[in-house]
Parts: sequence; structure tokens; C-alpha cells
Amino acid sequence: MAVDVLYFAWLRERIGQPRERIETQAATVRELVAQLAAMDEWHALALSDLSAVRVAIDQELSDLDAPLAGAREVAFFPPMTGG
Amino acid sequence: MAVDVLYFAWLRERIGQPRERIETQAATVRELVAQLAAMDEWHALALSDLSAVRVAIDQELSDLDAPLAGAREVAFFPPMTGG
Amino acid sequence: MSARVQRAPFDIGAELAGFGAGAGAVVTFSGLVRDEDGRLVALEIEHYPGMTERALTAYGEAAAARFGLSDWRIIHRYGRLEVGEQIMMVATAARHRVAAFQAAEYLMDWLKSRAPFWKREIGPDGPGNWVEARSGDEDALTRW
Amino acid sequence: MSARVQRAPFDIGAELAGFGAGAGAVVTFSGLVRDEDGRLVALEIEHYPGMTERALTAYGEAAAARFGLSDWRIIHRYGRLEVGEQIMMVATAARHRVAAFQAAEYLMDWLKSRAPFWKREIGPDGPGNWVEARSGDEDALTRW
Repeated sequence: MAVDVLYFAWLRERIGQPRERIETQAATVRELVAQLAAMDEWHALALSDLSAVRVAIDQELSDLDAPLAGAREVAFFPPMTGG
Repeated sequence: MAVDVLYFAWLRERIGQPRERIETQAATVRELVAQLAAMDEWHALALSDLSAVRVAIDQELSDLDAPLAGAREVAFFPPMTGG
Repeated sequence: MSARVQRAPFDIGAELAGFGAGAGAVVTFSGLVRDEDGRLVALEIEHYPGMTERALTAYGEAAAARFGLSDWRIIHRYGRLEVGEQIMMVATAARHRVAAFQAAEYLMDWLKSRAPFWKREIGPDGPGNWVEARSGDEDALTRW
Repeated sequence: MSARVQRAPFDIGAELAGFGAGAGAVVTFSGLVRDEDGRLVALEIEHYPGMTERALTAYGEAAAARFGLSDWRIIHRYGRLEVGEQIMMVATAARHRVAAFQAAEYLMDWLKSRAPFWKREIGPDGPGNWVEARSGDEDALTRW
């Protein structure tokens, strides 16, 4: 399946782009992260410390072990700092 | 000594005036209350339930057993309901 | 850093212009006259001139010291206030939100039970009961 | 009862006109850009369009249900905001002050850690660090 993968804040900067479309067979977010980290050194660096990475599936906060089935949009970003 | 005695809210209404000047030898607020309550039935009624009466001496919240020495202004009123 | 007691309405937006310059967090509380399911058309608010200003200033200064406020303002009206009108406001400014929130709640808790204001209900048929103090308001002070 | 995400400034006074009609208590919180002892000249705020509006609306509705709010409003800006500018505001309206205060604090605690905004510091020499989340902000959620 294909998912839109979005990056924000310093994840976006390290990866060098705000979004990309990825063909994947990943069953969970964690498997998708492994696939992305294997793509190049920028992805690997951005995703090296998962304790500093938050994830949303289809614009809802989720977690690394969430299933990806049916997801259209997966976003990675640092802990939020609004308000 | 002479003190100005002030009344607010329903105490003012029951006593029928907002303030009066009282000659007193009372040593404490409680003694002043006894003197006032003995003046007439309106004072007696207004001051009959002291649990519903608050007192300020010279514009500072105080209590019934506070000494009156040096006081210029003593105010009696119900529990406050501002805000 | 000021307390005011006035008959006139106030404008929260105007009060906040320039308020708390340099702060990160500003909290306001405003109290409005409720109609109490149609029972009220207005409130009449009596106060103790002289003592009121002293008390509000003292509570504002105590809040500033305790919570490290960079600015505070208290405005309380008196006289007849129609349903929907603003009765009073408190504003607090601090570096962070927790201090600004706590200071505003602290001020409100003190104001409710310790500032010399009394409210009387005005119904469709004229003046009614004096509002009674709520025991919860007195209890609220124990947390500080 | 609305959440907005916008670049433009907002006017708290204008936002409060007619807000919470019928309520007895209105609380506002606004966050301002601090200069951090001269280290900053501005903040750049990034957000996640689409998710942001969903998240803010969800938190507003949750607060309304939990605290019995008669009205609520959330406005959060993005883009470059100079020192002293307003970043965001929350307003809550309820019958009594405790509910209005608690709802505003609840919304702020969620916003700080769960709404998809990220702040970057802009210093005299240009863009600097992304602001790091404070562990206290995450901890604040545990009280709700």
C-alpha cells in the first residue's frame, strides 16, 4: 500500500522534505520507521532516537506499535510545544 | 471614647442607618455589640445572630474578641459576597 | 499593578492593552450577572468605601509576591448592574501559565469571601434578598 | 464554541464581545512571546494543518462536556511572531468560577503537549533552536 508520510519541525529539516509518498508492506508504525531509516542517512539520523519522536496516523496521535492497516497519512514530529 | 460605627447590607437596613457615633467604654468588639444591642429592638435584632456578623476595625477585618483601644471606626456587616 | 472600585463598566480588551508587557502568560477572570433562570433582572452591589480599595490592593500585592507576578489588575463595580453586565475582573501576568492561573484563582478566592462587597438580588418586582455567602467560598480559602 | 488556527493577530476584547452570554464566569488565558532576557526577537511557529483544527476542536468539546461549559474558544497563531505578540488564547465560560478556571487549565495542559505546534526561537542572528518540550508540561496532564 502507499501512505503519505509527513515530517514536522526538526524532523522535517533533517529529512530535508515535508512529505513523501512511500510504498510499504509495514504492518505497524515501527516497521515503517525501520523501512524509512534504511532509505538514507538523513532518514536514519532523524529517526535514530525514537523517544524524541511522536507519531500521528490520519491526524490522530498514535504510537509506534499501532497497526498501519488502512492508514493514508502518517506524520512524525518532535514532542509538541504549543500554547 | 467615641467611635464611628458603620453598618452594611441587611445590618444597615435592620438598624435603619448606615452609621452612628457611639460613646463607649467597651474594651472589646463583643462588649460594644452588647452595648449596641441594648439600645433598641432594631439593634438587638440586627445583632442577635453573631455567627452571621463580620467586623472590621479601622477598615481591617477583625473579630469579636479584638480590643477596641484606639479604634476610630468599627464596621458590622454580613459575610461578604463579592466577585 | 492596581485595584479600582467603580460604578462604570470596563472593557477587558482596553484593560489588557499593554498589560503584562514582558510576561509569557496572562490570565483574566470576569464575573457576569446571571439571570438565575429569570428570577433576576439585576444585582445591586454595596461596598465599604475606603476599606474596599485597601483590601483589594492588599490581596493584589500578596498575590504578586507569592506567585511572582509581573503585573496584576483588579476592577470591581458597585451599584445596580443588569443581567449580563460585568461585575468585576481580575488579570494576572507571569512568566509561566501555572503562576498566572494560581494567582488569579487565589485572588478570586479572597475576593469572594474577604473583600467588603454585598450583593442584593433585584427581581421583576423590585429588590429582593441579599445574596448569602456560599460555604464553598469560605472553604476555598483553606487551600492557600 | 470554536477553534481557530491563523496567522493574523487577534483582539481579546473583540473575541469576548458576546462570549458566554448567560454565564457567570469567564476565564481567559493568553500566551505571549517572551524575549528570554534578550535572547529572542521572535518565535516561528509551525503546525500540522488539518490535524491542528481537529485536535483543538476535540479538546474544546472534551472540556465543554467535562466542565459543563456554556461556551469556549481557542485561537492559536502560527508563522513568525515578534516578542510581545500574542501566540494564542483560550476562553471558557461557565456558571461558576471553579469550572471556568479548571476548564481553561485543562485546555492549556492539553494544548501544550498534545496539539501539533512547534516553536523555533529566532534570535538577533536568525533562526536558532527548536524549543524543547518541558517535562513539567507532560506531567501536568496526569492530573486530569
